[in-house]
Amino acid sequence: MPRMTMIEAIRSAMDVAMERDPRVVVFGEDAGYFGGVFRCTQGLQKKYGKHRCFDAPISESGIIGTAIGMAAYGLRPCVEIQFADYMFPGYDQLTQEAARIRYRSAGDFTVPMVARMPTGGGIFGGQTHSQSPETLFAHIPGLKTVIPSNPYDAKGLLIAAIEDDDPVIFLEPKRLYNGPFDGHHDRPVTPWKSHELGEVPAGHFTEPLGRAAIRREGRDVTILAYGTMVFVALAAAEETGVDAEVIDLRTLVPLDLETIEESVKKTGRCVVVHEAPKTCGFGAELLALVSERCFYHLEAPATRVAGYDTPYPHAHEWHYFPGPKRVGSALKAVMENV
Amino acid sequence: MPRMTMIEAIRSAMDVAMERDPRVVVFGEDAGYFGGVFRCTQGLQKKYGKHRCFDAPISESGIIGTAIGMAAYGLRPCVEIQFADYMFPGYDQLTQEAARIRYRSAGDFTVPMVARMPTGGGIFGGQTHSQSPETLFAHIPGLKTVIPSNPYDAKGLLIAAIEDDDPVIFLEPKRLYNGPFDGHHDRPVTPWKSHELGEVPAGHFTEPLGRAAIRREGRDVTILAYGTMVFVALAAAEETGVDAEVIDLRTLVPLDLETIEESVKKTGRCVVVHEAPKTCGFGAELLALVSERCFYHLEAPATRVAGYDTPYPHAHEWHYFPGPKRVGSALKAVMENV
Amino acid sequence: MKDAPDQPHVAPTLFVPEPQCRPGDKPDFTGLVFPRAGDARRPPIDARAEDIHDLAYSLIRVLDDHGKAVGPWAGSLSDEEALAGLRDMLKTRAYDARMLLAQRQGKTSFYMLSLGEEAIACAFSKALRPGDMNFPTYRQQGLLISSGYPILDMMNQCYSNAKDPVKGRQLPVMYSSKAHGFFTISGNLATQFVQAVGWAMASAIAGDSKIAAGWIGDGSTAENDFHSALVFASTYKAPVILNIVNNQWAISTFEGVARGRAPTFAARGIGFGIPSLRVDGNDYFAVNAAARWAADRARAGHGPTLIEFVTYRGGAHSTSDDPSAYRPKEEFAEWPLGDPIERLKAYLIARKLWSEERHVQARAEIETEMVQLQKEAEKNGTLHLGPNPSPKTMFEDVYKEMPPHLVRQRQEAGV
Amino acid sequence: MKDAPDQPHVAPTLFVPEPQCRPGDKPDFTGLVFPRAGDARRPPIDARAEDIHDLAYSLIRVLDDHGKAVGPWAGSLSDEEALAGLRDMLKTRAYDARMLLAQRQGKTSFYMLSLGEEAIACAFSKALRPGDMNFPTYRQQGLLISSGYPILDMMNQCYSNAKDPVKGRQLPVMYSSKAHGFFTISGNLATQFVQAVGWAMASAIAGDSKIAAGWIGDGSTAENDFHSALVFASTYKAPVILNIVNNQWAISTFEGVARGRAPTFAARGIGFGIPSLRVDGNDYFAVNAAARWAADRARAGHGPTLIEFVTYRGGAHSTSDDPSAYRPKEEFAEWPLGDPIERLKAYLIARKLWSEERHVQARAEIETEMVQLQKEAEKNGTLHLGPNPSPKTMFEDVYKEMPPHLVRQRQEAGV
Ligand SMILES: Cc1ncc(C[n+]2csc(CCOP(=O)(O)OP(=O)(O)O)c2C)c(N)n1
Ligand SMILES: Cc1ncc(C[n+]2csc(CCOP(=O)(O)OP(=O)(O)O)c2C)c(N)n1
Ligand SMILES: [Mg+2]
Ligand SMILES: [Mg+2]
Repeated sequence: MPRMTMIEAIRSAMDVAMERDPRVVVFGEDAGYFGGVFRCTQGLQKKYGKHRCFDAPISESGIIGTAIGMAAYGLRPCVEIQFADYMFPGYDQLTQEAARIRYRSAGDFTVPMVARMPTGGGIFGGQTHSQSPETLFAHIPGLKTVIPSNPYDAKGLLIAAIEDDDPVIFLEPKRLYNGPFDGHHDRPVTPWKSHELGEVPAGHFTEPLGRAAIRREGRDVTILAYGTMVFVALAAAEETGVDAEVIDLRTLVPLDLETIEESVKKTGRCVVVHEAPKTCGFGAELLALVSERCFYHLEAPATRVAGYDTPYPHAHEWHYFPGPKRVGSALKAVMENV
Repeated sequence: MPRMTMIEAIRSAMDVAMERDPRVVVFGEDAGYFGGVFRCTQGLQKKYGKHRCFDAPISESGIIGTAIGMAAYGLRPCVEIQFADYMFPGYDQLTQEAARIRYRSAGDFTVPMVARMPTGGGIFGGQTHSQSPETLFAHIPGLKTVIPSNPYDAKGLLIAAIEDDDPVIFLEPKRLYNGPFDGHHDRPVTPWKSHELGEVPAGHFTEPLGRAAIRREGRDVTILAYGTMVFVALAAAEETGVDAEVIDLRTLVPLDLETIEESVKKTGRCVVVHEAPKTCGFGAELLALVSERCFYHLEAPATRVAGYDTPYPHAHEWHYFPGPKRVGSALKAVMENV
Repeated sequence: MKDAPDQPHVAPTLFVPEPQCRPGDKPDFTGLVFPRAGDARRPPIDARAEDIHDLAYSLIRVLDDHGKAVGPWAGSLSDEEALAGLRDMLKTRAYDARMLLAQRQGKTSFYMLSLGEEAIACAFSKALRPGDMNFPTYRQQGLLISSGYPILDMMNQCYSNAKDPVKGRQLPVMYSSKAHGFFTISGNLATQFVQAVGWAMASAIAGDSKIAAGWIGDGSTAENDFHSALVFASTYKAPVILNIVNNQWAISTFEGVARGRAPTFAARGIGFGIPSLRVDGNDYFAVNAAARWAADRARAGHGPTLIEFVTYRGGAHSTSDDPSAYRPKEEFAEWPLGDPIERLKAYLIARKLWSEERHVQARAEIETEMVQLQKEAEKNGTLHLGPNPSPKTMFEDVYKEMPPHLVRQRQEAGV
Repeated sequence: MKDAPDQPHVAPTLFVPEPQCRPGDKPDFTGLVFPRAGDARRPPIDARAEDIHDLAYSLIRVLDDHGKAVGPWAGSLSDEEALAGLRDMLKTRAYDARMLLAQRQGKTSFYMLSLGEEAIACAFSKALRPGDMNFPTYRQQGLLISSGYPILDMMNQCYSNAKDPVKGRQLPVMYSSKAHGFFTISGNLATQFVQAVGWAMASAIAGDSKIAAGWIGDGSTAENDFHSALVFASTYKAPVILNIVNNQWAISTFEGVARGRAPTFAARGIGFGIPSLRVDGNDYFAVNAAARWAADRARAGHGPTLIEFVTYRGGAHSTSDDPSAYRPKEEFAEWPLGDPIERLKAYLIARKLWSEERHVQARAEIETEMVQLQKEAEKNGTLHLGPNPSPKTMFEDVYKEMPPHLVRQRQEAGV
């Protein structure tokens, strides 16, 4: 099987989808001729023509708004928002329009579209190239929210998202584009080429939305993570020697609650890790669910390791980032609580 | 002391603030000559002149964006967004700009402004006049989020918000404008005139941001609520006979965690009620905090009664609304769990 | 509505525009100078935007004060079409009146009239073909009525009853009909304008000859998505008609607050290189002729057209509004562009195709039809008394397949 | 950059604009026809917008090919001012070069040049007075340098070091200085444009004579907040200058994608009744004269002015970008409006105020000064080696007072 970086896998997903279905169109800022600032759409314009892959004006509301119109017409737009931080001008169109058109028209109109956007920190991007806004999507009925952590999933989930009949937010953890970053910013990153999840089928395949993956089986504590934090969680488990079960959620809405519940009931402990600010982050929902559904199995309070409730700072990136040390402390703390 | 409806109290707050401080300006869609679709700004243009209270073009981004500029200049804009559902076009300016200007400039520039907006359902407003987006603000570092439940608080908190040096989101539960609605939509509503919280000082006073109020003391279970749900919670407590302590949060950020913790540790049980969709609603944060901090005191899982994860429907308003019956069932359930 | 004469700007004051008249004032439209019917030129459909800037400041009018259709924009309609147009407008007005009454009687929560603006939607729809798509606001019910959408279904929607096509989920008047080229209405202003452009781009991408029409009110042009619509339409030459309905008011706010210092809304298109027309919106002929011109342009691959239709909002903004608080009651009656129904009627009478008697008769027939339909609709239910769609439908259509968390919530709700 | 000749629009295709040249092509600016220096007329500052539409399609130029300042817009600068302008531009360019190098050496994360665009910010700032406020983008470092902001502080900011005025919180180049009339830069494009209008409205409300200047790039005019800025500026006659820097590129996207079918960006102002100028951005004199005209207008209560400055982005978009992937390398050298430094230099030499020798010497002096400052800045720290501001500052300034949850989080962080 070919080895791909996450960028290549994402590109391959769009390529496969465009090849199979003429209704699939791709556009975004710098996404046409140049192929996107992260090069995810490179080569697609050349292969499929300017009318199926093109540069958009710098207008996120226009990108989402026209994509909605295209989807209502019958196309399947897969648009790129240059950074998740820049989806905010299009947030009205995403949450008040795309999310509700099937509902408000009782299925008369539908919006099969994907909005891809790089998310998360770790590249010294400062407060406007580092945010993790997943909770702002997960709260909105009608949207699905997907966040892969590796090339294999990225391709399989993106094809599934494009083929899905509902609007899907596809968050790409930019710190994982080139390798499974575990939070040790002072060490070289393994490239995807030497990681088994870098093995990606060349052709069509899908990973279903709504299913988590267990990245590491363990008996002592369940770590719920997604995106970049999956590898941070794995590193923390190795480094602390805590026998943690690491669950990669992959899709936040719909959520694979079954897998979560089963694991937490087994381990009796739970740590949630995310990069977004703590207050009202997706971890709040996970803790609420765990406390509602696994209360009688819990041996210690479930806890969160998250970004602080401050903007994402530039110089203090590694203080802000919930790295393996912070996750490790949480693991140890949750094991001490009896 | 004069008796006021919530609308009168809000109007009086702006009046007092404008009278005392020439830097306070008020504008919004229909907020000038006409005085706002809910009449909250009625009379202010006449009293303070067109340059201090005026109609804005229908552009929420423009309203928030210009308010930011005004605040940076040194004024204290208090703007009206006609419905919270319509703040979304201004969400970028609120969350990416207003919220972060003090931080990103290290205090060189600040944004003392208030964005008032009617929130919540109960008036057959359908999906675009009923939403409760508080979690979308509470998640954003740099914003304060306030939601009063009665005329007295509305006035005291609004003056405090206008005098605050940071941007404040001021959510007005529109179903409470005229009286303490308890969710029994088939019964007449008590007007504020006959409710003690309708007694509001005519002049200047403030209620501090960040402090909850205990609306009913109780021993069995803590109900955390805010806005419209405060009266629903009180009704549910009365009707079920469960001796619930009802806490009116009043400010979501900063949150009065102390009062919450103390109460939950005392009662050992907790039910959170809100109207916003459940997933990633503010209730998730409250449950997470309760489970993190009161775990060893909990005798039953803390639970949520919330809006469903669907758009707010028109005809099924009273099925969607978390009324006293649903809250009552949750109270009974949490009391049964031992 | 014209601005009051420029306030001399003396510091310290912010300039705040004000309408000419407020309650208590005598309506005064002397500031509004409208060209005569027939005066505006009619360029070829492949005219370059830069060669027709004048049309953004002029006013395309066909029906003159004597019931004649005059000038280069006349002639787009046969006698049968004109007669059908009158009937469409009468129906729209009668429908509105019935539903307003129904709301007043507590049979539903809300209603919005298109009183005085009927010509715009009714005449525009005749320039479209099956498969074309409107992205309307809440004031284009005339599009549905004039294109034969069942009024019974409209009533069912307004009542949120058991047969409501959108299952009680939307406020009254928020119709949706793909089959009738009517995109599901949103409560969020202006969002549909750029969606229309996207739909038109899709048609071009697909190699289709279908076109889209976006609709927006004067006040809503201030919204940001007005801009994104013009940007994308201009850049990609989308086959779309971008309609601004300038009915002088946005709830209590006069049109000058959105328009600012530009003399017209049509002028907004100039800076985008989009051909822009300003049209008498109370003139069924002018509306239809401009719409056809723009539709032909779009279909021939010449790209978008922006049209400002000038009219007057005859009624309250909605049933939640009372305009007597902010504008003189008599303005509507004195509106210089008249009543669209009266003007088309005068034309038909002048051509001996119609008479006062037939008019009275037609109105009575339509009224009877409406009452009949209303009875039928009320058999299907009304908002508060029901029957309404089953509450379990509340959980449907959020997604194509109901995800587990919604299944759970539906079960908890016991429906 | 001009559009390639209109593609005949044959269904089925979407029209997608393309630049004239791509890598491998010979640069070709034949499509760009610029008026000669001195040709554009200079209306009085109280000119009505509708009487000067032509200036939105023209190009105000003062410095001609022979180093002469000609025409009605000449004469706004004394010899001393022109000499100071040259120095400001040289400093800006030298500063940029040093910081680019510093980034390449890994001393910071990121940098953005203003190469080729120096005249715009440097000459504009001279039309402002203390207390006026710019709302800049990341490419107006010239505003700070030309108004005497300490370059050392700029370097400290770029290094996120212990003396960074914004405490390491922002990307390099995201300066803030209220004292120097420079609003804190945002990473989110276009948001500042409407904030500038709000600031100007506040000045008018307060009865103040201060004015604001908003800045935006060609590509960013497509953002929705460009619209809200124009709407509010027009409606309230805000004392603001709205500057569009058209440097032909928005990262890899040529300006035609934002501009669409309009011939210029300045034309966008016409539909709002805002006087709009198009100005040679590489002409220090023209920039200054246009800025003064607009500033005088604003101060006299005549309201906003929109200005498009035409220039060319000489460098990469940022240090994260490699333009050789999307445009011919030689374009900058062949840009028909030349290099702003060379043009002002030629003027000064023609007037015998300057010479090649003094130019070489000035550059050397400035270079030495920059190296000196850089050494000093590096003593305060660099991004990765530190020292940086204490991590505890991360929790400060989120709010005026640190709320309890942040106090807790800071304690947990152990800082
Ligand atoms: C984003 C948004 N902001 C505000 C509103 C509230 N609102 C509903 S209709 C309206 C006035 C619209 O006026 P106009 O565009 O002129 O249309 P008209 O009602 O005159 O047809 C306003 C402010 C809304 N629905 N959506
Ligand atoms: C809202 C938003 N969308 C996208 C971006 C990413 N971005 C940063 S700069 C840029 C190009 C801007 O081009 P232009 O406005 O022409 O300014 P220039 O860089 O040429 O000075 C883009 C797309 C952003 N910063 N903010
Ligand atoms: Mg209107
Ligand atoms: Mg540019």
